Amino acid sequence: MALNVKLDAFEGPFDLLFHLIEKNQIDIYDIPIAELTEQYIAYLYEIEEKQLDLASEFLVMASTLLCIKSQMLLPQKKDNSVQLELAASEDDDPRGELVNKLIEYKKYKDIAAVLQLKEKNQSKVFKRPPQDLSYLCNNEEFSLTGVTFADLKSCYLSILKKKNRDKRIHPVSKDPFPLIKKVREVYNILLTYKKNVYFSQLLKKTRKTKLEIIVTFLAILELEKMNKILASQERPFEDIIVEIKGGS
Amino acid sequence: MDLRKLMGAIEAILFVSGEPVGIDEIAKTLNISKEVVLNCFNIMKKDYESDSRGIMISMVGEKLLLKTKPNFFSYIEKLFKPKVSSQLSKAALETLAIIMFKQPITRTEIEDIRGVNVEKALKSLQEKKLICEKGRLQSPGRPILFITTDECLDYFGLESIDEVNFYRDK
Amino acid sequence: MDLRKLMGAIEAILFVSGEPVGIDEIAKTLNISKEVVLNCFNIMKKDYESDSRGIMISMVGEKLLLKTKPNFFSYIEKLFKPKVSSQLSKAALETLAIIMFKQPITRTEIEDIRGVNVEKALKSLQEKKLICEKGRLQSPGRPILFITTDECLDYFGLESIDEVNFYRDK
Repeated sequence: MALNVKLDAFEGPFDLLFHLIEKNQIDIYDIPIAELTEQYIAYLYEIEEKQLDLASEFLVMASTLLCIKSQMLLPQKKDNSVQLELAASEDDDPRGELVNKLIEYKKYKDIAAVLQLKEKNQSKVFKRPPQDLSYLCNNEEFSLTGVTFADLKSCYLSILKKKNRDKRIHPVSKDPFPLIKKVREVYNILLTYKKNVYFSQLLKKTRKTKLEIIVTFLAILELEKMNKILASQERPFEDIIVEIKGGS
Repeated sequence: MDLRKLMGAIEAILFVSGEPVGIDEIAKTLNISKEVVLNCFNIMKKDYESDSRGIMISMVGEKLLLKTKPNFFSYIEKLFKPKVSSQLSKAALETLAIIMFKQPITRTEIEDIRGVNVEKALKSLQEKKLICEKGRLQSPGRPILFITTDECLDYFGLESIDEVNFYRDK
Repeated sequence: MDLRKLMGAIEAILFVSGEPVGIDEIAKTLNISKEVVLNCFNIMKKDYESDSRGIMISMVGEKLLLKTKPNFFSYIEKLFKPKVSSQLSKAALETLAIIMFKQPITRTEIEDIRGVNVEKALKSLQEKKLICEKGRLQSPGRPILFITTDECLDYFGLESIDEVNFYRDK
């Protein structure tokens, strides 16, 4: 038995079985299971000796073959009626399931061969690059009629989503409110007011996000630490009064 | 408009597009029925057979497109040195064959037929846009269902999936 | 190779190339003289005159190219204009969305997010005064930074850019 074919050449246990079946010119509907099993396992041994990674699927098939082989060696359950026995022996052939699977697999193996041929033919034909048709429309000819801010936002989110899916990485969004920027901003506000300012006033300009509120608070702590302002509170949970140092 | 002019219009449209154009779109544009488009297609197909033509018309799915004839491949290769896309692996081809005829199908069902893990093959087919996900099976685990794309027919130059059966039975 | 086959080869070559192809290049590829190429060209020109042909061959300088016949322009416009226009609108909308939420932003950054060239989209958005240039990034090449205009904010009913940030984080 010449077994000098590499396992890589086979697409799986079914493929290997087919190779053996074809090589030995076996009738697929009457597989000599003992012989086939022996050859199959001998094949796996050889592969193992070459220390190739043996895919578990090949081992599963080996055990299936052994199982069928042992089932065939066992005496069949005898029925009273001879007719029944005959009918049953057809249906209960332990090889039945394997044969069906092999035939099913063979069907797609053949289709794959047709596809491969078609693919090869197609590699020799060429399409034409689509013509640039942008001249059909003027550049300004796009319409935002009916587009709302919500549409714009969902458009943005879907682009981000698509990008993440394509690249499978998460974008690291830059900090929208860098503390140092906020510190300057708060200090400038205090400079312009030149008097006591409530913390809530610092937030009043527009609706703020939670993050911005926190950053504004951190800016106050930072300015306090820098000895630029004085912050006080009459009672816990009262609004914080911020006063610029050296101001009037 | 007579048939000959319609054929001219179809050729012009397909030439501009490069990509396959739906028969329904052509019919609508030319204000004719899909049957008339098909009629033109059949005559054009014959006309293009002439040796003096370097291109041919073909149908993929419900779309038409123009392509070069394969026998001029060597000249095109010589002049343009086109990047020939890598061929699909045997594993990918077998997996695709199963999806073509059993779609929509889950990964487990494919693995059951092929007897091996098909994760890699599925991934490469998806990357090449030959298959796509199409919902989930309403069963435990709700596994993803796979189908072939329109591009798949185009990739193999098939009019329809049935065409493969035709060749297989030969 | 007889003249008819040479004509087929020339058609195939010109079809694949989107651009005009030099007569000398064709001659070299087909292993024939420039005179024979010109001979083919003259016969082809006649052949293409048939009503059933939608394309024609023409010579520009020392080059040949295929193009659609002008009398089919109306169909091409009818079929492709809506597509081009919707592509354009989509590109403009996506580009504007990115600028809105990521401003100030450079063209390269936008292209990185959208994955395609945005030059045209930026131009048309600028023409519509929805975006404008706002300084340059202090990095190699000093790329231009784009922001949305007040008119743009106004169009979407926004009072200030802070409002955009407010919605973005929600």
